[in-house]
Amino acid sequence: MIDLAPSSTSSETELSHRLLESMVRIRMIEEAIAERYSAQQMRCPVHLSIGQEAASAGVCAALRHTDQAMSGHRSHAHYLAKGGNLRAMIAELYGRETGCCKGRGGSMHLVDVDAGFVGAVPIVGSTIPIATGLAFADRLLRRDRVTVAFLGEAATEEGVFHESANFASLHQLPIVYVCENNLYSVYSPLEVRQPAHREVFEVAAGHGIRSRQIDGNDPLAVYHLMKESVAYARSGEGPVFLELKTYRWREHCGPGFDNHIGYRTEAEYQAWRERDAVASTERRLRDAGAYDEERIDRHREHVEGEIIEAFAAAQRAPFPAGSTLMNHVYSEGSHP
Amino acid sequence: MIDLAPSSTSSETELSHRLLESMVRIRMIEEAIAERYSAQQMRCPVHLSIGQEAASAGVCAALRHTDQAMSGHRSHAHYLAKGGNLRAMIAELYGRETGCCKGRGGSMHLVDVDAGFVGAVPIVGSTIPIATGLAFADRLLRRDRVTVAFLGEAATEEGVFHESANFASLHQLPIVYVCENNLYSVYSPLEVRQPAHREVFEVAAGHGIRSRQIDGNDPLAVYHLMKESVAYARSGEGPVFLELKTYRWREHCGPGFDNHIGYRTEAEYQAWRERDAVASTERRLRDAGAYDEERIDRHREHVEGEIIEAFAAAQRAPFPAGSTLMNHVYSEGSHP
Amino acid sequence: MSRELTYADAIRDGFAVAMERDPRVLLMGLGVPDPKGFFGTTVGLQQQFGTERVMDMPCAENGMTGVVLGAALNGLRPVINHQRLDFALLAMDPVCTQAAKWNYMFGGATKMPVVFRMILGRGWGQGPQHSQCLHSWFAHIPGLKVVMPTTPYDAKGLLIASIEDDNPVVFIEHRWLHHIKGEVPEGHYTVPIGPARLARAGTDVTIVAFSYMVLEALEAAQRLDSLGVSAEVIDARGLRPLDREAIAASVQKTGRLVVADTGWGTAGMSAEVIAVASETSFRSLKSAPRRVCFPECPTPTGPSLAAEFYPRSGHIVAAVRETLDWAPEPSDWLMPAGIELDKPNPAFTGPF
Amino acid sequence: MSRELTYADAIRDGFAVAMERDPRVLLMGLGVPDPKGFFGTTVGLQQQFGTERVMDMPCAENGMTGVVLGAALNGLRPVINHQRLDFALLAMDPVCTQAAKWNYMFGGATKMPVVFRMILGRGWGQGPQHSQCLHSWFAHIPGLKVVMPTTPYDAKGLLIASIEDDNPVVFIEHRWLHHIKGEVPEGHYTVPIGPARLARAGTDVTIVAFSYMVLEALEAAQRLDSLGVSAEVIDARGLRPLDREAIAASVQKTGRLVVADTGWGTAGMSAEVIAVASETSFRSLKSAPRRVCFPECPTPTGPSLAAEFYPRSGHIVAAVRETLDWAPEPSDWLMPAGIELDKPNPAFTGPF
Ligand SMILES: Cc1ncc(C[n+]2csc(CCOP(=O)(O)OP(=O)(O)O)c2C)c(N)n1
Ligand SMILES: Cc1ncc(C[n+]2csc(CCOP(=O)(O)OP(=O)(O)O)c2C)c(N)n1
Ligand SMILES: [Mg+2]
Ligand SMILES: [Mg+2]
Repeated sequence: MIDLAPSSTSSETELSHRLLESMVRIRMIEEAIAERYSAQQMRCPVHLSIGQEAASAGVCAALRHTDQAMSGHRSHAHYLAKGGNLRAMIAELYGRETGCCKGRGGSMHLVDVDAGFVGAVPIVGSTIPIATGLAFADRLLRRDRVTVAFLGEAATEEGVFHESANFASLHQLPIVYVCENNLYSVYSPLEVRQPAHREVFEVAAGHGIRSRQIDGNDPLAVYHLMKESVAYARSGEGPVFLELKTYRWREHCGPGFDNHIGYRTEAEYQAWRERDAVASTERRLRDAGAYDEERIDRHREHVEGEIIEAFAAAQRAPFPAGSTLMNHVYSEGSHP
Repeated sequence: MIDLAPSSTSSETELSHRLLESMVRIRMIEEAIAERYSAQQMRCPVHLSIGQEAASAGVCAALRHTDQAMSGHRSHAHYLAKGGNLRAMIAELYGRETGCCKGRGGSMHLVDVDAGFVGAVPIVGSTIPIATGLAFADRLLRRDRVTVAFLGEAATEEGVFHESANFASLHQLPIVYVCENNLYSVYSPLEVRQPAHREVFEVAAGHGIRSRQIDGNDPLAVYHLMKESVAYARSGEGPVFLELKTYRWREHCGPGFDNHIGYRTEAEYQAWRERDAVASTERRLRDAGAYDEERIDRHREHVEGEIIEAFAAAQRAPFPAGSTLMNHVYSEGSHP
Repeated sequence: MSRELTYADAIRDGFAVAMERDPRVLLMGLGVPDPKGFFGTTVGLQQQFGTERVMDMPCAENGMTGVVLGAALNGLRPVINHQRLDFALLAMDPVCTQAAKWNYMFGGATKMPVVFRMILGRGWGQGPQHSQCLHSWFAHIPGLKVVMPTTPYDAKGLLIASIEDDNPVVFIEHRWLHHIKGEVPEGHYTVPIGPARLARAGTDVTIVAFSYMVLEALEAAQRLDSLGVSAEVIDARGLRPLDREAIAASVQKTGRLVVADTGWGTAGMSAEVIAVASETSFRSLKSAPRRVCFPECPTPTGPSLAAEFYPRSGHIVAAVRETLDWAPEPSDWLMPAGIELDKPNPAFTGPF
Repeated sequence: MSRELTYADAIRDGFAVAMERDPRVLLMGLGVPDPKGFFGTTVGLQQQFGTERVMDMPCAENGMTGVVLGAALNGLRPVINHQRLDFALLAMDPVCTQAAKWNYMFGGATKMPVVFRMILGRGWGQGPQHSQCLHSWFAHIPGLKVVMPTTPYDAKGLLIASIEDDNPVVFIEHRWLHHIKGEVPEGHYTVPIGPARLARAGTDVTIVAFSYMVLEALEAAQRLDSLGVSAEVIDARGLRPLDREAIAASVQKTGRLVVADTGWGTAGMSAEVIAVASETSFRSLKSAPRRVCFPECPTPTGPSLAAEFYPRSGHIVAAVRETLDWAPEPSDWLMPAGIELDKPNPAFTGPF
């Protein structure tokens, strides 16, 4: 895993390269999943983040390793950016015993507690209060830690988002709600779900929470805003809500493209492709004469190796034995 | 029942008298309940609105008879102000067959469909989306009707309030959310439930809803703001949220006073007693030399008669027979 | 006129018929007008009936369920659609504390004609949070009606009956029934809510099955045939009211009972059926009744564990052996060769 | 040392002991620090343990339940308190879809030591929305543990055991038990989650009862004594896991079974107990088992209907008669003279 925490002396150039590396890694892994999905061996729904990598990369680069994060159904990128174990994730998609959930969770239930990725679940909104509870415990136990709750814009429609925001605002909890607004919930556009006359981040602001909206495809901007937000939350000033405007390239669930089925236009898709964060970060660096092509090429090679290795290991790994079906229903032993 | 809809020519003086009559009637009925409660014959929880009458009076005076309203656990005043049948309400408190729910509901479940009071339930927040659905149906069916959802400030903490507000804002529904902020939820003050750095009405504003805060103990001001709000909602411009600041004089549930038990101060209570809407409306009229004392005295007498009659009728009325226990589980007959 | 339709098409047809007959019928739900037509069950309905009657909604199950209750009070007949039953858990208050009780607690003053449609997920990694079969919860609540049709014919007929009922009805489909084909008449007809369906007559043992498990029960009945056992299969398509008479009559005829449910056993419908049989037909029972249910753990996601998790026809056969006091036969539980157990049918490709 | 405490005081004592032993234990809930002490069960705890460990919360059951799950993940041991079970219906997702499944679905990577405390309302017009007894719903869900203590001793012991358990536990109290007195030792002790309690030994019929109905069952057993019938009463204080062995052993001894539940029958715990007895002890059963449950309607509010609604000891006696094939005796159902059926005890005055 690449260490994304920039040293305090790192220049913008160094930072850009690190963010680029993070995004490229996520993209390559997601594309590898997409490619191999049709073999029908990853037998679970997958929700890819291709097109949205700048959010995860920028947000997690501003976190400490000890900080925590939670997510929903579309969590691969969050898990990876937070430092979740790649092999355990791929094995989990293949339903193997070596998966991060021992084959019991699948793509929609990633977890890597050691990396501070405390869990993801596919019920929209359900991890928002749980993440709020992580921050609440940290506050009570006087821990120096910030929690990130990743969510989609549809999750802000669930009442539980508001209940969580109110509680976080009331207790000034060290949490940052990171909302990737990709304009859709499955096939449903924002306009059938939220009023056009107000922005997503304004709803959060109503709770007395510091709220900001930003281009979610600009990793540097995301990073800087997040850095400031984390510092704010960490210092005890209260929670922050960030709306990152972005776009998912592929279908909601599964490996393919689906612009042809009619819920969104090819033109809209193309306009967002133009705003590809990987390409634009490269371009920005190149234009400034600062692009270290060799470094990124080496990185790509490295990730390619990681990917081949992770998929191979997953496919070699055993399935959990049927006899273990009833394991882990309860945590063994009780306290004390 | 007194007709509260002011004729278009009615002066402020006339209006003030009508509002005063409405408040006096509610107060007298609630006090009659409180007085008789200790006889232990109204065998259900009762949540009295004494001290908060200006809200119901002002709000309902701005409605048409055909408009609709819903409420929660503290609904007597709303039911009465909307024109709900007094005898049916008192009989319901006594658990009689002649009650508005045939003895199946009690104080927390008032209903008078003919008066446009479509129901009240004691699960905090639960009627908010239902009222929103009333308005939604009216909109779809092109009916010229406005719905009022009465709620306490604690109900704005429930996620379902936000889900409803978002939907109403999205579809510009003809609904007015009337929130009586009496500073407490049972014994819990606002500061343990909502952040001090934002007001209740601001949360609603976050949904892109027209939101206003006002002195809930000033019936005239409530009436005028409500009049304007109803016109706005009726014209299709969208929902409105009103926060009426007020105070409950007696205990949360039951007939007594409970300032001595320690969750609020006697001083706070006394300060709000000074702001009694009945007394101040009288005073205002008197100061302007416009108070029709005889009219109000006559009104008091009339209401006293109504009350005596309603309680007597309730106590005379039969209890529902045990053999009817299973009636009404399902609505008879299906469509078409 | 009758024709072969899939279950999904039968649902679609049921909606179209109900909506055509009654302009007050309204469909709401996340993705109801989506291009894939909600697993094919709503295809073309928005085009036919307009955006006001076939509508998407915010991702807010609790609030939106309350909204349809209000809409029903004011004269509409809404159907709220959930792609998974799990999502409806956010709406237990409006479904069970509100809708189920309003008619009673207001002494008949209000009416709530509303259908809560929920789909049970299964297979292809649906896992712990997309496959909960909690139909028994709803069956536990007086004031609700609950149905789980198995055949395309019943799907359409019960859907129309549910929409036309003046009470709240929970209408539950199993995802693995959507591709099943069967005879479905055109136009309007209803199947009454309550009565069970005799899916197969028999004399030696009664198998009461719910939803998808009716298919497994029928397969089991065939296997039992070759063992010389005549199994009667009852499709308990109505959970509330439950057809106690049909259960009693069958058990009184066969003397043996196996219940196959697509859900957990503890305090579930399988327990209820055994309780009903014990209460009504104790003297007829020749042996201990048996249940075939989910193991008492959450649904695992991976295919190896999911295959172990879901009960199959073989489990029913094995349970019948027990009711006959026959020795267990390990081959009953053999995984069927060539069938991928996390796919509803061979043509399926993931993801869901 | 042991002394007589009320059930409410036993709960309070259990909290104090658990909180003193473990600084991670935290109480949260609407009104937990209220001046009346949450029906007397939390009196003085905030003074003793501070505002950070005994805290009020916003009126937001769904979100706050999620919050305590997160707090548990990060090392606390929270108890979330609901004055009525009905309010917890807003939190079915975090309780049943999240807490119950996290340990399993993450392969043991996460632990959720949390107690969901819920009180069943009854009497004085609690009515349809403040008296729902939905313990069976929770018992239906693998991954949860569910207890319903009846005695003060068990209330304290099971509360401490629930708090010290590393799994989510649903702890359910009946409002009419709070004033009951019994021996309660001082200091720390636990009652294991699962095993039933033999409330009364007998030989002729087994009465399995839940929560408050144990008291009615004991009264019924006394009345049966005078009829020459020796009733064994089992207090099924553990619903999940359910003590199948205790039920089987008793039924195998007595041969007759009546189940008395404080809730609805259909797909409820009463059905489960009958199913367990039928599965495990079919050959021992001498007659059809019987259930004594709520009638299948919402709880009415008014006293005349509520009196009709709630089953009493007489209903249990009548059910036992049926298991003995005795003729029905109308006097069984007589309303007890001088007792106001909507009050938990004669000293009570309304409102709740
Ligand atoms: C409570 C709930 N309702 C509905 C769903 C179905 N569902 C799965 S993903 C999804 C879309 C959520 O959209 P958003 O939060 O914007 O995230 P995105 O998929 O765009 O990343 C929906 C509605 C669900 N999983 N949970
Ligand atoms: C969902 C739910 N949670 C908790 C309660 C308990 N409860 C009854 S009334 C009440 C207070 C509500 O306060 P507010 O909405 O401000 O209304 P007020 O009583 O002040 O008029 C509470 C918490 C409930 N009835 N429903
Ligand atoms: Mg989205
Ligand atoms: Mg209040």
